[in-house]
Amino acid sequence: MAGIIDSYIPVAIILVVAIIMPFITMFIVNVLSPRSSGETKFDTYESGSDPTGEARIQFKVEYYLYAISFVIFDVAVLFMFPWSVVFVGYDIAALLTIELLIFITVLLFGFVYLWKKEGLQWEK
Amino acid sequence: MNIGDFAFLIPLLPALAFVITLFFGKRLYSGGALIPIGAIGASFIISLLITINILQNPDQVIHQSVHWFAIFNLGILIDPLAAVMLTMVSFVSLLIHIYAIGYMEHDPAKPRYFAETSLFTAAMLGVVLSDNILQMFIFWELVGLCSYLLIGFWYQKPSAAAAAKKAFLTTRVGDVMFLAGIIILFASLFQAFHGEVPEGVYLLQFSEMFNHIDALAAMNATILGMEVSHLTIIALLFFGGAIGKSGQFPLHVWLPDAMEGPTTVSALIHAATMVTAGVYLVARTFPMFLSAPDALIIVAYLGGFTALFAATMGLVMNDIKRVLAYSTVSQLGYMVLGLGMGAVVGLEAIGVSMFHLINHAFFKALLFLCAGSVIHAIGTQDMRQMGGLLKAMPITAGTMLVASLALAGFGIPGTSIGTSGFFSKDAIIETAFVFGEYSHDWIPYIFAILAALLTSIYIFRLFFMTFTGKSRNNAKAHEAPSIMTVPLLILAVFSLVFGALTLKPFIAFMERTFDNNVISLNIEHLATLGNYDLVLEHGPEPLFILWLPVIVAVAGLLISYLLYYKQVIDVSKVVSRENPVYKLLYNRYYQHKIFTELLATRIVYELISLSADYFDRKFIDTIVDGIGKITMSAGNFMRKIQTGVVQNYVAAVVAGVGLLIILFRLIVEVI
Amino acid sequence: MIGLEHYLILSAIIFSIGLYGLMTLNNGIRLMMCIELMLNAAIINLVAFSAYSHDITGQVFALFVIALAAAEAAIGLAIMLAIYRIRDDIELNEINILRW
Amino acid sequence: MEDILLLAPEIILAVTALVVLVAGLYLKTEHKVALGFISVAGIIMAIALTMSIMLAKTSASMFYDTMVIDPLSQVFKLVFLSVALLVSIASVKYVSEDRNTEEFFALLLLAIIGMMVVSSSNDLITLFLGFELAGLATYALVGFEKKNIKVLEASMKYFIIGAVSSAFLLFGMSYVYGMTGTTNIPGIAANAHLLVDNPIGIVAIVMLIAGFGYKMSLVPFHMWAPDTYQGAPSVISALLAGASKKMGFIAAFKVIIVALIALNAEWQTIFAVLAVITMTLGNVVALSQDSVKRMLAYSSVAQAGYISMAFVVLTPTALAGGILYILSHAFMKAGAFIAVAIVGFMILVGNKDARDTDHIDNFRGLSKRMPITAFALMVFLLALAGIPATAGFVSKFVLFSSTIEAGLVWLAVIAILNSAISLFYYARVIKYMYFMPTEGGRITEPAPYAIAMILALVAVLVIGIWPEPFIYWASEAANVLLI
Repeated sequence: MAGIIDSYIPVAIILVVAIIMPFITMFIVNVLSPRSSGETKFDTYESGSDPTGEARIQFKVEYYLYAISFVIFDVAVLFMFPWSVVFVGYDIAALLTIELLIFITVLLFGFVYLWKKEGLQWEK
Repeated sequence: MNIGDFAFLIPLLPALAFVITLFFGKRLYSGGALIPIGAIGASFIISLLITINILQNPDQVIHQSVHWFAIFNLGILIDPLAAVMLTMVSFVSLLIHIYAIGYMEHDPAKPRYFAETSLFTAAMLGVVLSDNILQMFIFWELVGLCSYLLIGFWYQKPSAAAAAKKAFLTTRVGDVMFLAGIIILFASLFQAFHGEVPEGVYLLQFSEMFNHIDALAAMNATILGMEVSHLTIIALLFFGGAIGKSGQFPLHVWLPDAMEGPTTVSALIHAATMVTAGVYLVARTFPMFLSAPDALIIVAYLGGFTALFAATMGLVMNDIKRVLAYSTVSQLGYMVLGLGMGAVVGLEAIGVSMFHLINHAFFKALLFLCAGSVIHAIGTQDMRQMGGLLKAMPITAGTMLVASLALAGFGIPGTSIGTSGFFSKDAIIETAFVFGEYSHDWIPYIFAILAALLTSIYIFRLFFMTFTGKSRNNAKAHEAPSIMTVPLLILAVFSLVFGALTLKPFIAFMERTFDNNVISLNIEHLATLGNYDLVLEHGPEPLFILWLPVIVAVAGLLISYLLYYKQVIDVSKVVSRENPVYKLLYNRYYQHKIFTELLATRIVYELISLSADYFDRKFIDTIVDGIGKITMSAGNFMRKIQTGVVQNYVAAVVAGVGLLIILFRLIVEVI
Repeated sequence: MIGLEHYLILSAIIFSIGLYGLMTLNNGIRLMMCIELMLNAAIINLVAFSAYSHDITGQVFALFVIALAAAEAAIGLAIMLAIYRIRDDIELNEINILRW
Repeated sequence: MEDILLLAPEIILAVTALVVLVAGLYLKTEHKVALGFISVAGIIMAIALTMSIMLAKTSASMFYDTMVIDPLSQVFKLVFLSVALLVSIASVKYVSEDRNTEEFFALLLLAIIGMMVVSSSNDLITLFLGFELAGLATYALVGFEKKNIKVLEASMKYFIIGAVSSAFLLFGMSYVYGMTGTTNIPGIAANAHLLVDNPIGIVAIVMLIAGFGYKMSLVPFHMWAPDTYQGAPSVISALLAGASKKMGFIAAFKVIIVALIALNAEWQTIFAVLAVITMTLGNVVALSQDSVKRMLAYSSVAQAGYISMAFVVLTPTALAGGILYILSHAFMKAGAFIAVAIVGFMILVGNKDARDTDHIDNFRGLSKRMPITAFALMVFLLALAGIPATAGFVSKFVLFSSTIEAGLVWLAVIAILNSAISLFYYARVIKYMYFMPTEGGRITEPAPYAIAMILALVAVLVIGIWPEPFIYWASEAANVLLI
């Protein structure tokens, strides 16, 4: 039991440091930084052109498309995990290989479709 | 080759004619009218030959059956009952089709008309020759569908479309009852077989149904604390179907409105097809009624009441076709009453009732065709604008007189002189007398005799208003072309002589319907199941009773003659002195209105007719409409639940799950 | 010791949070997040049952559900995006042309 | 390996879907009509194979007992494939000018594969996967016209309620798995006593009913259905009402009747309540609709109520009646929606920017403008109302009479009364088509639409006139459910 707890000591130290660190840095910044006050102080950018619009900008729509495509393929790979677990233990390697190839082929079709439909192009 | 092998052609030929006329009618003479006429003519000839065959040898009825699906079959059963019906339907329909060539001459939609009437006839023939009740129901619905299309034939008129819908939906109420009856019958029979039906036995065949009446009679259900035989439930549900189709109270409301179609369609509906289907259904399943306690008594009362009620309504109508419509309802009431008399006279009731059905078909078709001829000539249906047509249209007037005499039942008792209506209607009235004599229940008889008086009054009122007096219309009336008058004359001959020729043999023939090589039943035994005491031999009725219907008919004629021909009470003069302009413009019109309001209403109408009319319009219609309106507004309210906001839908799902869990919990507790 | 019932309670709470959100929130993306919460609650159930009954089926099921959830999110996002392109917002409570 | 061949219909459809998808990339928009033909060919092959497997009465289980082939599965596969055939034929016209044709057909085929997997599944995992595959594909199909806000709204509602319901379903399944320790359906049936008297068991069953009830559109889980059916493209509404809804029934048959038969006393009562509420609400609300598609949607809700009576009665005849009803309803409803699609096409020919093409006013005088469509639609509506010589009558008759036979007269009476009400709103459309004047001229139906509609018409009439083989196979399928 003691061994397990011992092995977690480094983690505990990192945790403590991580919690303390932000406060320390904030304190140092507070002490070191110069201060001035004035109207321009509250502008988004003290120098340069006046900001227009809101600070909360929206992502480009393409970003979502990218994200969706990524998630789909990412999750599909998940199915290779059980496959690889089974692969070692049983003597049906040939069949399993064929099965995975079919799976990947189907995924490939999806990929080709996405590509050809210009789903991977950032600028259209 | 036996003629019976061609039986399947009887409904098939008109059905084929429907298809051909629908697609090629436009290019043919008179909208392809000749095709349905040929087809129905052929059906008529086959039916007639079969009828003659069966007449000669009533033991050999025609029965053919093929497997359909599961434990159902398709089949043809032509026994005396069906044979007579088939002949009548095809014959009357044939004449009406011929007449329609002239009547529909100027209508652009002739092909559609002839196609639909042909299908209508085919469906009715199908109803008649079905050997099982499911197939009968299928044709029954087809009849309803065709009536919907035909009543709404002139759909440019909103009233026609509304009438079509009313007819369809009102009869559907009856149809639903009929279907429920079939389903209960099927389930009960299935139970009687303990779920194991041998190969080749089709439960819903009439013969099979009748063979298991004993088993059905043994089954009881508890409704509102009362033990009711399954048989009574089934029989009354079947009767519900008949009420809808045959326009019995309170589902008669569609019939008068059904006048919105062409007059030939009205003739077809009222005489040959459709309305007779209900009476036929009861006659066909008569053994079930006979063995169901109380069923026949209810039938008798409802029929009698309808006969009287509709006759009072007929008195106040001014539309010529509406008078005839109420007359049909009233006469159908007689037929149903006749069937109900089976409680005492047994199978004779079928003979009496069917005899009236056949005779009624002749003279009612004639009445409608005459009315059509009149309408064709002067272009209105309002009797207040008719009059004095006797000279212009002698043939129509003559045949109409014959039909009216037949409807009112003129004849000399004890001889074979008399119109067809005399023999058949008086037979029903006499049976009602027998019923009263043996069961000491005189109400049906009183209903019947009062209705006979009113019948005579309203039909001669119609005759005098239409054909006598001065013309109240500018249209130049002319006699119809011969294509229209020939059917009138043929029908007139039948209306005159058919009754005298055939009463006794007809009744004997009808009784063979349930005693032949396919269906053979022990009627006394069935009657004991239904707790009816049959009186199989009843002697000649007292002379007074034999004469009473005729006396009543003559009295009706006299009353009408005095009021509408002689105008012994001319109220118009009173009116004219006060308002000369009115006199000038609406002389006759006003006279009749005043007459109705001042005199007649005081005596008869206000007491009976108008209250009946009021009852009909306000109460029955309100109930029928009201149910519709309530459901509609319920629908309007409930649709608002659907807010269109998806979050609310989620809430509904959650609420549903919550309620179901509570319900489930309760069930677990209870069990 | 953490037992099966703790997982079940956790998953029930997460499921309920998801449901609550679905009924009260308006933004389409948030609704989809709530749906993901509900699916994940079910996944917790599956895995917990699987672990405590030493039966691998539940985890296989969970694996499939994860993939399905991703696909569902993809389609949902696509629909929300299409709505956004037309309406410039995805306040779902304002989309009620189809009703009654 | 032989077993795999029993799944040949699914494999063919999957390959067709991929081929269509990739082929679409290399075709110009005007040549994409070919994709429709490829899909139709694939579906016809699948139908032939499914039928041959069914007629051989093969029974097999495969993939470690997660999939089974039996009459039940094959009958339902044929229902799905027939609807898919109708929809894809009609869609040849519907998507003819769209540049995303390949997506449409691929999604359609995938949806059908999902439904077929459900009907073959013998395990909660495969069942859920198939359920979701069909669901996901149809979400996208409903939102196919992505520039049309109505379509998107329909899709959004369908998606949200669908996702919530699948969460419910999955949650219920997780409890069932936890209580019985297996996801195999016969295995659950063997261990179902563990669910009895267990509060979690109750929650699980209700959640399962909610999950399936959403696809079956039982009240109160039906709320999405009218909106979605109304908003979706008509051909897709045909798919939803004809096939997707039926998938809910087969899934419920498998999970509730087969797996949870031990609790039948409880869920029979629940289904009795749901059936009555569903048919009554559906019919009553349908009375006051002006949009024909919405009216059909409510009618479809009501029909789901009738079919649910099979759960309550639970005799072999009743289940056969329910399955027959499912089959008939698939054709009647799909046919009716395709007819509405034709009317929509007609209105759009007259006015490119017309909205609410399914409004009842657009059906005025249809018998003059498009007699074939008017006649077919009339037959479909009469069949839905249960007029004899149509499929609707036969299936209603079998279902209702089995209900009375089982002693549930009150339920049958409610159902019969309901079917009487239903005629009012069907008759209204017929009245508009046949008894209302119109100014519009005559228009010829596009061939693909007409072919699909006439196929459905023939099916409705054949089942109505010669129901013998259909009843036989429905009973064979029902026998699988009650061993």
